[in-house]
Amino acid sequence: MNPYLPVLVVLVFGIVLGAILSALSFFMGPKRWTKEKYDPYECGVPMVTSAAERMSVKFYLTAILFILFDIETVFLYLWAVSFHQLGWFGVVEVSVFMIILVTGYVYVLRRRALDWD
Amino acid sequence: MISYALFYLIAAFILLCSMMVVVSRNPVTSAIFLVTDLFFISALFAKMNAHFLAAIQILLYAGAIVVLFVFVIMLLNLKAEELKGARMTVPEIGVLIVSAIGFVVIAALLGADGATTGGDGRWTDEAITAAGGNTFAVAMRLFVNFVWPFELASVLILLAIVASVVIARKDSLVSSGVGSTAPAQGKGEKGKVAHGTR
Amino acid sequence: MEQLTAQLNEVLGMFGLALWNDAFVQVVATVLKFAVLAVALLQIPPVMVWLERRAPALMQRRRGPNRVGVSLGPIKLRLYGLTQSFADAVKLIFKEEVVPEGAHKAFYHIAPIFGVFPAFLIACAIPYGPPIDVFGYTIPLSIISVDVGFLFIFAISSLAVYGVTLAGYASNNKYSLLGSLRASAQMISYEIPLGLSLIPIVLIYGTLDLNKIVMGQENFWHWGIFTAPVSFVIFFVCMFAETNRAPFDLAEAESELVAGFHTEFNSAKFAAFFLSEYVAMFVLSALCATVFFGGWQNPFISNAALASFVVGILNAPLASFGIALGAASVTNIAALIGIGVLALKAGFFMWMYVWVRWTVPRFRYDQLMDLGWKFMLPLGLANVVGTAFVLAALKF
Amino acid sequence: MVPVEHYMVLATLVFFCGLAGVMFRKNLIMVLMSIELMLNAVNIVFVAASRELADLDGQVMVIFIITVAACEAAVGLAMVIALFRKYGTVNTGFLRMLRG
Repeated sequence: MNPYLPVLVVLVFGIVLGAILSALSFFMGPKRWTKEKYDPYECGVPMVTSAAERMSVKFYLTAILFILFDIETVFLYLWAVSFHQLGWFGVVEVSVFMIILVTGYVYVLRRRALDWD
Repeated sequence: MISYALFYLIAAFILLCSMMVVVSRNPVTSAIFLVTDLFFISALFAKMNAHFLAAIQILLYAGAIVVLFVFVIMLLNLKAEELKGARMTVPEIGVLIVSAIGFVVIAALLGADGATTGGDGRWTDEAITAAGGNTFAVAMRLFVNFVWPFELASVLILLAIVASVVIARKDSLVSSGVGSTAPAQGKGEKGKVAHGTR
Repeated sequence: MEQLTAQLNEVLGMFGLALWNDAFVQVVATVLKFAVLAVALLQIPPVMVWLERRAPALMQRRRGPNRVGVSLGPIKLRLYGLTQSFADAVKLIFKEEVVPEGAHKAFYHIAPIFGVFPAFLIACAIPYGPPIDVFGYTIPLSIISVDVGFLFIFAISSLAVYGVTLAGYASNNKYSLLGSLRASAQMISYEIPLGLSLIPIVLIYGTLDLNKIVMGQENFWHWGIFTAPVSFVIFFVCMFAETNRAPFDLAEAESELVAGFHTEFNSAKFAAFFLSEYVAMFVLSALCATVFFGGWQNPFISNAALASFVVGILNAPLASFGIALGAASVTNIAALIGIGVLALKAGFFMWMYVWVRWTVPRFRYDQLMDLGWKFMLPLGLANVVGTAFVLAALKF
Repeated sequence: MVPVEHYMVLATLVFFCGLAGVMFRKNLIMVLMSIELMLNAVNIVFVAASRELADLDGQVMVIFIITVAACEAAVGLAMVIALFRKYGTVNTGFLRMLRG
């Protein structure tokens, strides 16, 4: 059978286990409603503004560079699997690939795009 | 028998999630539906013995690109209710369904019978497993027959790095209105921007 | 009885299965193996909580919990507080669930699920021991044996970011939103060095499949830590960062953001996040043991030799009861030894988590991100290139 | 073995979901997400065809498609952020401002 059959079985069990665990106390726990209990936790200080408040752009830049370097990791995995058959040709080919990407990385460092203020 | 049932089950889930991605109001909801959609598409790839692509689909798409979408949505703190009128109205959904079914029917009528010619026919399942597994076969194919596209892919990634860093930086040239003609206008621009992000 | 099996076969035939044909055995084996693994994984958080209380206490020359025990009728068993954390787990289930008003209901309930199921999926991908043979069927001990091995673990663990992000987004709380963004930014920026650190291992052993890598580490000097030491250093650091632990636990540090992304989650949902964190810790420790310390191989004596030695000893007394342990039991005992060895190694790394937590101060957030982007990533790339050139020089 | 036409029909329907998202949604981020959906539909066609014709080029193409999709999403969202910073909104309603 397809080697991914166990993955399907475990996926279903994992989600069911997560759902049970997540919903357990909703059924088993008591339900006593008091106003203060349901305010989001602000170390006791009553909430001032709503949760929606601007975040710095740094998170966004990290996510972008994460994608672009993740692609590089995927190509390196592909090369790592076929390394022994490709020999020096593969090594040269991938080092050109990496040189181009390292220039991108150096550019990011010099533009200080990833400096957390 | 079971592979038919499995295919139709996965296909139904894929279509359901794709519809929900397009129709749902809150962008984060549609992002999460996109993740489940990608999960089922990677299940489809695994069913077709494209094991490497199934892993890549989850790793790159669901684990990186849609994370970027969720980050941007949280960064611009889009709320569902802010997007009044952003929902798809019922007639639009109707147009979607009619055009989709129509296209399929017309394609069937014109006798489009899917892909039947053109492949080199070497890589049957047995050949792939004999050659050392799907990942190894794809890797050899990529590094031997697609050398130039592989190098150009890295140039494309470099270009994307430079572009996104230039456009998205806080004081980048583009977003601070320097590109516009008169500096005074730039200041006005700044005023408007401040007002804009209330 | 025959009539029952005939009916059963007819029902199963509809699914392309038949009683005891290959696919049916695989499904049954998967379900049983997952049940055993799930029970084992559910025991880890309480034991780890006890260790987190007891070990730092002893390190700081104070007594941690040492009274609570179990009294089985007349016998008073003093377990040094171990059962305390099991009681905590039960308490967490019966506490009231307080959903903060303004919280996004759907994501509030989905976030713990997104946290738990990736942890269990990658826990199944690790080879726990050599294959066992039961009733003549040889069953591999890793529940999911896909030929993309690492990539499967790497892909599913990248889904854990959603559990964190959704938790922050769903609870209508400024601090947990900031905490979840910080935690997810940290997790993704340490995912690249984690991925890069495993590439030299694939280069050396030539395959992504974990079973084959453990086979490749038969000889003690071929263990991952000797062939790719720099990879071990990077992997070891990223292990802590990926699970928001020890020096990298800024996102849920008490002093910074109260409890980070899971501030608003209480009772069972908090237990779900707790469980997923500890299971992820166990999986990364087991992966580190599998890849760098020879998985279920013990250093110098091979498992089979050890098993046959043990069977040799057991046969003498058992002969009196008329039970002779055949070849099948040798492989089964070798498997048991393998599981024990891997558990020992993974336990050592779990101990490292606790040990490092109480010795190394916490990073500031910009130091943490700089370490990830400006030191780990170049080190990972250099390590890949270095290994490649060394291997190329040696082999071609 | 499921005939390849079924995969083609599935891919077409998913493609049309994406196309509708691009045309009818007013939020730029939703437009970009629908484009990702269309690219996934193309991926399904490629893998189905590569399995039907027993030729691996389809799967290699999917890897390049994912690379292009990632770069496109990265730069696209960078522009969306720049536009949000300039016009304060992400709805396509602000395009009317470009009129001379």
